[in-house]
Amino acid sequence: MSDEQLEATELRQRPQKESLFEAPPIAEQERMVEAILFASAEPVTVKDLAARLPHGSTVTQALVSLQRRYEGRGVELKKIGDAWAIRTAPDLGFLMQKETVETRKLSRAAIETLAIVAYHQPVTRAEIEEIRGVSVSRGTVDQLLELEWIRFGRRRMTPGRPVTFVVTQEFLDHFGLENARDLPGLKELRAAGLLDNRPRPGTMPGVTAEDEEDVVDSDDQDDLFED
Amino acid sequence: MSDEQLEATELRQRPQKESLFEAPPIAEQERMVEAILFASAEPVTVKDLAARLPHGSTVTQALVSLQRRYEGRGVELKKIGDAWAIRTAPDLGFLMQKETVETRKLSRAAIETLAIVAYHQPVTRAEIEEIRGVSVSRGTVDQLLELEWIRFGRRRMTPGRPVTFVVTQEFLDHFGLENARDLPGLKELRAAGLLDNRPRPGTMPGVTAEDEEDVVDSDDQDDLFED
Amino acid sequence: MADQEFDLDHPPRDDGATDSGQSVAERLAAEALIVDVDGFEGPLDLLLTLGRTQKVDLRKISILQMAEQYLAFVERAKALRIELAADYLVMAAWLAFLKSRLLLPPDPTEEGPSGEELAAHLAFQLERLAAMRDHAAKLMARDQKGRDFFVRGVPEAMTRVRRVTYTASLMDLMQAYARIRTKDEFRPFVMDRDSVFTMEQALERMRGMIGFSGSWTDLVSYFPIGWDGDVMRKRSATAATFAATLQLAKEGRVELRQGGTFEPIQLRSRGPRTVANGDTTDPQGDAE
Repeated sequence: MSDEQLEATELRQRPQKESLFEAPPIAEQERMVEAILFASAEPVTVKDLAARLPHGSTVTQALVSLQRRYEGRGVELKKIGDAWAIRTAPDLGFLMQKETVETRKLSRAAIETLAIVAYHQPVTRAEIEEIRGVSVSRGTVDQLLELEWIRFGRRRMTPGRPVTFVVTQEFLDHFGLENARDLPGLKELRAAGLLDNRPRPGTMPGVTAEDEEDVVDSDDQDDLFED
Repeated sequence: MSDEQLEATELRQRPQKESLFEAPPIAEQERMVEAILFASAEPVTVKDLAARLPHGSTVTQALVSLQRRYEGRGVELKKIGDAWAIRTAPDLGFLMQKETVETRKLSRAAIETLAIVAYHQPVTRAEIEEIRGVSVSRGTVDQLLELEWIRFGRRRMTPGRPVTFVVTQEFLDHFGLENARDLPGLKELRAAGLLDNRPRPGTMPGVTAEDEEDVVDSDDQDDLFED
Repeated sequence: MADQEFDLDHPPRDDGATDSGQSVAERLAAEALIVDVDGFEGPLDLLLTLGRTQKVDLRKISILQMAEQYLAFVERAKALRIELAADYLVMAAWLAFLKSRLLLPPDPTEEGPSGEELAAHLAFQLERLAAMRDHAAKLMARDQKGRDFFVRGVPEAMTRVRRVTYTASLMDLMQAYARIRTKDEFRPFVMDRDSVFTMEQALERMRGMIGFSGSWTDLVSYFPIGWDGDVMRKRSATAATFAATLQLAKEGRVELRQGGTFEPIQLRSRGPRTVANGDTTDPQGDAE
């Protein structure tokens, strides 16, 4: 069962317990979702939408219907993680010089670190350093944290319990990704074994932290990247 | 040369390169207008739109068509002066507010202060403090004023001309009283068994005079309770 | 193994110009790298650049050739007295070790990974770094918010109307008032007993008095002062005092008598007579 189906089920079940009043007709729900999403610069989660709409509303249905309505228009309805947002169609970016925000130019180190977090998440600082072959400066991580493109994930259950980094919803939103599985070339990288955390030969299997990490890591990654 | 001038120049120059091509079809112009209005922080004038759209575009026509498209939707295309903007449909404004109602019990200090005002009005802050035996914080009085349960009464014609506090109509409504005089006196409270007479730690139970009320009671109180 | 092939394909040129057997090309390459040593993000980055000069798929890269290039680079840097960061030197040492492993026939007594394994891992690291760089570029080439697509220009801030309603009931109010007004005279809750004289009080009073009355005395005379006027008070005093005398009679300390129904009840001390247990007392039927 996909997330969407699950959500739909949940939402269908709500009226039975909660609604004293009829939910508004679906067309009206769609208007409401439209108004809320237009008003917000940030993606709005399905849960939030449901909370703001009258009880018994079928948010997912309204979203799907709204998304269809905006197909091919100047703005589009985009799914970002478990949230939704209206964004201008990317092909019209050329009209928007006025709106373009001057973004701080990211250093090569920051861009690489970001990519490593995105493709390898959850990933520890040591792993990032292992991949890049240099130590990661505090500033680089700080910059990405500040941009809200990465955040701390769960600690790794290995000696030292290092923190991990994962990408955020803001990251997905910024790069127009529905979720981390949609990262360009992710499948190919996996297939080529380039996302493996391969220990350097000569390190004793089962003894080093790296090895343990390997086990946990693959689990976590499965969670993230596999349906 | 300002950015805008630059842009305008570019746009003027573009037709020379681009006039080989027809202006985009009206549907495409509509998309462009839609995206610009969506992303713009301020209403955009027709002139501005025309400057940003490809040469030969019929902005007004695109606007009319877009306005019709948004008719009855969750957002609408509105003319503000000579500029245009997308705004939430007025009937859905309620969705933009999230009202959380929190019910809190009034603090002990506040309820005691309120009670003193109610029983002794008009009463000065110094008097309240004397009766309570502790100083009354500014916050407590402010809170009661904000709740519109007490208000300033006339100044006392005594040295320093202190302000007095009295209870409000709002107070009477809230507590279901016609008049502050309807408040039962101490004896009545006791007779009705409403007195929570559990001894507080450190206070010795003992037989004391019953009539202390009269001793402290000011003339004001008499005013209140004796008609 | 690619490295072996490399050796066969590209035997060191015999130009005699170098003592380390490196080719002119390698030396030039090393010198070119020196110029830009600051441009590299560490040894792995440099190795990747060296690997790329081979113009082959990274998977087919000759690690040995690369190691030699790297070592030439470090040598050159030393000759030019350029300070290299420690990790460049660590990598150089490691590559020298790797090179020897790759060139020498494997020693079966030696533990640890083979040269090929080490080389393969280095190749993996390089390929992975290259892949991450490619994909970082792909990521940055995506449509980006604020550059290619845009958010709502006038987000309507969701006004969070937080309404706090304070509740207080009339009861709260009255209790609060009562609390303040009675806070210095708290006592256990009792019925208002202004007009109640308790048996305990009567008993206490009488115990102090009976010792002095050897003759028959009217019960009424034992009433506390001020308790014989008001009806309520008198009733209470009578009941309490009478009950107290019964108790005293039971204890054998007084005798009671009554002339007839509704006649005054009289009592007198039994003096220092033996105080017996309660059960030895006479039935006081006459008092009833």
